[in-house]
Amino acid sequence: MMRYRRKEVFLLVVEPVKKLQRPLKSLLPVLTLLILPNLAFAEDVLSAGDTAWMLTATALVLLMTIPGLSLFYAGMVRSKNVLSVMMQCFAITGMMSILWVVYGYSLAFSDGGSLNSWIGGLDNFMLLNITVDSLSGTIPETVFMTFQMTFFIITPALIVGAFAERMKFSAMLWFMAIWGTIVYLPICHWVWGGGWLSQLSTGPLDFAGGTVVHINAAVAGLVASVMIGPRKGYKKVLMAPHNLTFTLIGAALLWVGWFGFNAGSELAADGTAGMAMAVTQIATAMAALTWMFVEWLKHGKPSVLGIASGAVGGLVAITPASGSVGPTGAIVIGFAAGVGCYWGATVLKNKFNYDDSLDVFGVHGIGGIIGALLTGVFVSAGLGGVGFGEGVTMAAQLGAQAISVIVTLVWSGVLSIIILKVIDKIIGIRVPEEEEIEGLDITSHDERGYSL
Amino acid sequence: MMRYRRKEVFLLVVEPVKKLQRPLKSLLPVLTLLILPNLAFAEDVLSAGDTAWMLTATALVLLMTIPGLSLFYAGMVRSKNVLSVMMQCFAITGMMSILWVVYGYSLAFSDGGSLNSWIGGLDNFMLLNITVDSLSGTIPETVFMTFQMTFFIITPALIVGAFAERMKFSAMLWFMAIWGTIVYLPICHWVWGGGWLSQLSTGPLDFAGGTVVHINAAVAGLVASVMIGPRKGYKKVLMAPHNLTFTLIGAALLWVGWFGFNAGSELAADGTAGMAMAVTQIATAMAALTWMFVEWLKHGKPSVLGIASGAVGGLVAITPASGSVGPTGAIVIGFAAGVGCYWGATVLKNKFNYDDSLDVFGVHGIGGIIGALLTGVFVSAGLGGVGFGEGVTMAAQLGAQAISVIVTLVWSGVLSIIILKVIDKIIGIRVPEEEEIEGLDITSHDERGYSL
Amino acid sequence: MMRYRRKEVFLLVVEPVKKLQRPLKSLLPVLTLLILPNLAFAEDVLSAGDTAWMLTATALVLLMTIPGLSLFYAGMVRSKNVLSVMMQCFAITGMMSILWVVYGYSLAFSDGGSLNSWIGGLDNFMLLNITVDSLSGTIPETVFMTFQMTFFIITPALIVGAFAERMKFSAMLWFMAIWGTIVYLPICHWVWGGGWLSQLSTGPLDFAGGTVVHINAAVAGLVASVMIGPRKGYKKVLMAPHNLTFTLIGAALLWVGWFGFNAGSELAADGTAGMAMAVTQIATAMAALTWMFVEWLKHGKPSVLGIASGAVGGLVAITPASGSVGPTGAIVIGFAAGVGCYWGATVLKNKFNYDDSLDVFGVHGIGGIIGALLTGVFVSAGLGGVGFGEGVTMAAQLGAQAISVIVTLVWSGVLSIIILKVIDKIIGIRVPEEEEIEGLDITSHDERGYSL
Amino acid sequence: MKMVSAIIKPFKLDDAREALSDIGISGITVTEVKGFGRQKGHSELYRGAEYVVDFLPKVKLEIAVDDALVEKVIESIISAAATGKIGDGKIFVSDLEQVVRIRTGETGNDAL
Amino acid sequence: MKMVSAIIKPFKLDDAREALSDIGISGITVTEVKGFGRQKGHSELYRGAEYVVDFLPKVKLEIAVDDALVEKVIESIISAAATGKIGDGKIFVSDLEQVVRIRTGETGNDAL
Amino acid sequence: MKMVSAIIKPFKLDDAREALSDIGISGITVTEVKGFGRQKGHSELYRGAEYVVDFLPKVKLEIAVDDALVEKVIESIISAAATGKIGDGKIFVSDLEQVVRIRTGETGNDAL
Ligand SMILES: Nc1ncnc2c1ncn2[C@@H]1O[C@H](COP(=O)(O)OP(=O)(O)O)[C@@H](O)[C@H]1O
Ligand SMILES: Nc1ncnc2c1ncn2[C@@H]1O[C@H](COP(=O)(O)OP(=O)(O)O)[C@@H](O)[C@H]1O
Ligand SMILES: Nc1ncnc2c1ncn2[C@@H]1O[C@H](COP(=O)(O)OP(=O)(O)O)[C@@H](O)[C@H]1O
Repeated sequence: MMRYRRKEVFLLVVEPVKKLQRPLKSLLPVLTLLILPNLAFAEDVLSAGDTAWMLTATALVLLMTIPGLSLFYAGMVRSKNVLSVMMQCFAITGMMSILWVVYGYSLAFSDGGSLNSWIGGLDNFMLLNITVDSLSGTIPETVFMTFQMTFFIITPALIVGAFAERMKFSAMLWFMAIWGTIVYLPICHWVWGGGWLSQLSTGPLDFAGGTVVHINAAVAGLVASVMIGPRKGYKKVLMAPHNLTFTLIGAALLWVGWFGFNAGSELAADGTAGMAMAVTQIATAMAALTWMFVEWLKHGKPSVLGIASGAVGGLVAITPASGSVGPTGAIVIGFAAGVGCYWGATVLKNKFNYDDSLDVFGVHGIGGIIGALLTGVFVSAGLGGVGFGEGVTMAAQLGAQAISVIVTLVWSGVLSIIILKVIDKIIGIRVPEEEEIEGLDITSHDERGYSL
Repeated sequence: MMRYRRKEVFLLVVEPVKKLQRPLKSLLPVLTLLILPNLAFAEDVLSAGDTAWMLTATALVLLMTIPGLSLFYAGMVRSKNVLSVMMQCFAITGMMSILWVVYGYSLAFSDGGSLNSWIGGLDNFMLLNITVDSLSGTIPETVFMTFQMTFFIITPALIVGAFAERMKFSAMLWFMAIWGTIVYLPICHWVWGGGWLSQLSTGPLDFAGGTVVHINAAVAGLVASVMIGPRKGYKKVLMAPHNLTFTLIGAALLWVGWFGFNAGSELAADGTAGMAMAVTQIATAMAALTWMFVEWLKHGKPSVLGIASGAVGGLVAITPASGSVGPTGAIVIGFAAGVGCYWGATVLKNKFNYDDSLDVFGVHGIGGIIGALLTGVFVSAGLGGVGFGEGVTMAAQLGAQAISVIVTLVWSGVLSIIILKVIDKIIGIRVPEEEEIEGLDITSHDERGYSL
Repeated sequence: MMRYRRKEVFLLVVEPVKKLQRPLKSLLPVLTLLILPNLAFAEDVLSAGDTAWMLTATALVLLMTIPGLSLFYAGMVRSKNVLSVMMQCFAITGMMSILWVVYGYSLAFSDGGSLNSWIGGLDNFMLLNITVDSLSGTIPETVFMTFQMTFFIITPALIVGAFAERMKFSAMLWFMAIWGTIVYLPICHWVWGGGWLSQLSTGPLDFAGGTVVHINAAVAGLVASVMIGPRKGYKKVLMAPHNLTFTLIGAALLWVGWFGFNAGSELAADGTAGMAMAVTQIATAMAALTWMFVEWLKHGKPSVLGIASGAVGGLVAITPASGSVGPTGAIVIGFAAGVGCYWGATVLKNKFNYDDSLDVFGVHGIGGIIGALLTGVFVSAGLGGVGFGEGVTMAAQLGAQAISVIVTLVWSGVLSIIILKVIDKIIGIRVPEEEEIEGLDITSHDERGYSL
Repeated sequence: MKMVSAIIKPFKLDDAREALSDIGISGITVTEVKGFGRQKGHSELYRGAEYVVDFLPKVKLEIAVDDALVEKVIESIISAAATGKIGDGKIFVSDLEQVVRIRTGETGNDAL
Repeated sequence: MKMVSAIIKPFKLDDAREALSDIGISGITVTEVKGFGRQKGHSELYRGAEYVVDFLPKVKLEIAVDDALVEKVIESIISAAATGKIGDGKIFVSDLEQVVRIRTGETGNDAL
Repeated sequence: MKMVSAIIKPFKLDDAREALSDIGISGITVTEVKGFGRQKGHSELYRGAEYVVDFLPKVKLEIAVDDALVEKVIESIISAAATGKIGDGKIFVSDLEQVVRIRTGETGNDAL
């Protein structure tokens, strides 16, 4: 995906021609001569079709966080904490939106001048210079901005699952605000905003955010779950999901909304968007089935939590690949994600004994890494993908993928540790033990989830 | 927004040119001469992109009522009445749809001839004269008609919250049918259908329905809650929301669906729709945070019900403004809505001691008024808006906004009183006390919400 | 709807002209001469607007199954089986997706050569020959493929309701895989893929799947419910829906998603799509109200389960008609569906005493048959429809409709019996009695729905 | 000591609790129960199938009291919970041999 | 009077109630409880973590009866609720000193 | 035989059950109840309306035991459930006249 707003004259010329080709494809030979003189000075032209899709895609990504992710997570905690996780997702939605408007969009996507390899500038501080008529490619810049905002919302919201049932609400807000600013915005700029990762000779492929969103969030979650420590009674008392109907519905809404996430990342309603949607569906289905069958084989029964987790793992894994691979790649990626995320959530976690409450790392971390790496394989035209860039080998591409994974792991991991340490020093990151026992709904929010 | 179906020759000529500009912008200088002779006789031309967005927007607005509003409200009542509010929303959806088809659309949007300042005509009675090929601007008239139908559905559904847990189901249906007919249709015609409000020299700005929908419904709700009287035990027994997870999910679906409501009101997939979506997101986020922080300051804890109510308040307030203001306006409107609706639901109601069960007036009334008035301020180009009309001052615009608010308050208030009085005389508006105690689910519908 | 991918030269020429007409309608007289020579060799041209709508429609149809249908069904079973029905819907979503990719799409929509009257070929086995650039009409073939996939998902998922609370999970998977392959794929090919039904001199009209989807699923469900036998305690113990809030929300999501199902079946964002959405809304509203009032009259109270069932009945009945009838037809069809499905679920079932747990036949079977037949009536231009084909009389059309209904009833009925018999022989189709008593959630999936 | 158990209508719970407070009773244990009795249940209707649900939601109050207080407790419950309509419920009194406060280990009347 | 409490399997509730009706018992109070006993619970599996849930859903019936009826009540509960499988439950009988009908203030056998 | 009923804090249930197992008690019936007592409830806040909710979730354990075991049972519950904070709960002991195992019809101590 080319998210970097095209400003060079070259693109300005090419783009309208490309778009015009659609309705006018067959007119071109005849009209080219007439048109060209004008095109040389033309600006981007709005496509109502692309805009229609991107308005929809933006709504779909918001649907992923609230209600999707909220429900997915809410169902997995104990009933005394159900509101707390939903509240966290909702408050994050509000807060990240405002931060995005104030400086987030600008730092991620505007031109950072001499610092542009590292971070964007402040030209769009408070969305200055964005008007009703501003375009980004063939869609209004407002739409591009809002679409990207939804990514800035869901990424921190994903982290919530790792420290669910024990983190202080105020500390959570501080963490997300700072993490979003110093971890997410730079990485987003590096990958999609024209920063250094996108300028490597062989750039890593991350169509819809495998690294920026999922690995990024997963590492932060892992760090947080370790630093905050396990829930009281972890591995001793029953911490079964209190409402798996919510978890399944949440997974379903994530699935539906993810079409906006992946196919929307094309920023247009075209063949690539279509293929992105198709492979998203295929990989997700495959991963859901795979987890289900693996569990069935190993434990004798297929479970709702399993199939839902598998679906989410598949969605994560296809995310970076969705603009590059074909159906075959999607099936393999889905299969690998099903197996890998199952292993992440059931084996890996138990081996290292951290309490990543809702398996953010097991699903988004492992799924994200699998997807990022396999993108480097299945982009190959021979395997049904769109093909490597000019002169790029599979090894080179795999290397680029690995670099982007490692950079994300390190950057997000190290900074998350520092941020949490500081917040813990100043206000503390964990609720007192009695509050944890009584449940965060009553103690942090003076409310109860259900009085049926 | 220009909802009035363009029929004048002038518009017929201008519109296609405007639309054609998109794909053909740069061709225009060359082609104008060739095209113009044809355009003089041209009809509106369908835009697949605009149609795609409006089909989606229509689905999104339906999503607001069912399931969105149903869940939002259902969660706030006691468990013995959960089905009754959902049933009311659903039945209203059915009934208003049919009334819209029979005469609603016609009275609101067709030409009323000599009475056109007051009410539309009967040209489209039973949707006569609307065919597969009828256009309304660049979209099929069927889509325009269905989109508007969803507004006719959600407005009465909003009122339900004010008299929840005690109104007779049959009386509720009668009230909505009559209120929709003699209150909503005229106001809708005045503002969007070419009636007198839209013909004022300085017309009030109401992009997506701050007056027509929200203030209108809120006043009716206030009147109904006062006339029906408080719930038995009001302020004495615990009337806590029985399922705040539903309320939060409902608010989330309202938020997502509202993109269709606001950005859909542009009736096209263009820059204005994009900005409408962006400011909707911004104001909502801001209002949600504001309510949360105000509550946190005043009561020591942020709550789920608070943040959800704030979000809805923000959505309401940005509604009239969404096509006119920019991001700065959205932030201020969101902030004002957060504070104002908080005050409306927690202070105002207690002061006057009416039992507006789910704070329809506190949220939709106060939010709607704040939004309507601030639209008159932030439309100013200097404040990032699209600018006042030719020769209009801020004072004049504010005056127009105030007029539309007052007209709505009076018209809806007075007529609601009369309608309720009449219905109360004939069939009674409140269920018997024992039924209220036992709960409406069993007594009005022979069903129970949950048997877990 | 024309789902058959156009490959003939004739269509290739006509189609682009039709699409070009939109932006270029008024240019045509002038430009035709210039364009025509090129068009003769032109391929299909992608429309961003149509693609935008179809991406959305695909997401909407997925929304129907998960979460919509899952919730609709989940709410109606007893709480001990809530996960089992949701799990079935979700697992079906995964499995059918993969089967569709492997051979389903190919057998349904690719050219079957000499067997083409009966079944498609294997040209698109594993989606071979479908690339990012493949078009199907004006949309990417990937989008067409995924859209059709969602139909292949929801059809078996509908069947689940008939044998809910007692079927073995493994047997259910086998049944769906085989049924989808030997029942659905041929019928789909016959009606939409160029098979024999579509080649009749008077072809049956089935715009969005009244026969292929609803009658087809309903008969299979009826057969399954009879062969598996009634639930233990049927008609003796209380088998009330355990969570009608879910059922209503599910119905609401079905309603919203169905816009994608019906208006999406046009495969374009145009006037027909607009009318399809409008009539869907109208018929659904009418059917919901009708069921509600009939129940009110007969039993004294309107119910949530009733109005929700009525809505679904209306959605089913308008499905085959949605591209052919006008508002009047929609109202009548909605009314007939309301009465008919009410009768199907409350009278018919009791008369024959089968235990179709969630009334799949009563709602989808009866509704589907009503819709299929009335389509043959209300397509009449005199009744507001798009009119009969050249030289076709109402009697002839009704005959064609009846044929398609009967063919579906017989094909699906007979094969379902055989498939179930075989599966029963090999692995058994019903869970042991103690498992049924304890509930499938614990016994089949080792999970509980709620621990509130 | 005696254990007084009262089955009452749910919406009378608050009144009963207040009435008991007024006579100095501070400890009550409440259970949600379903009652079958003379009072007729409601019917529920699902797609034409009518179920007569003959259990009714009730709450059970359990109050351990000193023998001397039993009569007062019974009276105050009756005064608070009686509506005069069928289904108001019952009060059962049984003997308690021992009461212990878990926190302190106190027993007998001290533990109440 | 005696209070007969029976812990039985939930799906036997209807049978038990009918059996009790048959011998003229019209008042019953039912509570949903969880039982630990010899009967083994099920295991639940969540993302690889297996929990053995050893409480089982049961219902408790409480029936206040005249002394003379105790045996009949016990028999009819046994006949209705026994499946012969482990976990069928228990019946406990204790003495009731007093019964009061809230609606009327009647006491003793009249209150039943 | 005696019926020992203990009202304890919900999160102490597992500890209590284990402690009882340790002294050989295998049968327990557990009910979710709400307790009013000295322990203060929490307040809930909904749109500015503050409700003081003074019932607290508790669980009730009912254990039928042979007379000889009563003291041990009480001690082990106290040791498992006491936190020393207000609201730890109570133990009530009353007499049981009869116990029957439904499955077998056994009575008395054999039925436990
Ligand atoms: N014999 C009994 N044993 C236990 N509980 C009883 C008995 N009789 C009645 N109850 C309880 O008391 C409640 C009210 O009894 P009911 O006969 O309906 O009315 P009333 O209390 O006015 O006589 C019942 O719902 C049931 O819970
Ligand atoms: N000593 C006891 N005290 C209280 N309740 C008991 C006791 N023993 C058993 N129960 C209850 O009886 C139920 C059935 O007991 P269990 O030992 O499983 O089977 P059985 O009744 O066949 O002996 C338990 O689930 C529990 O609720
Ligand atoms: N007199 C009583 N009768 C019945 N239950 C009681 C009585 N007193 C207390 N309880 C129960 O015991 C619980 C704990 O009592 P409380 O007074 O809060 O603290 P403590 O047990 O420390 O004295 C209460 O919530 C209630 O359920």
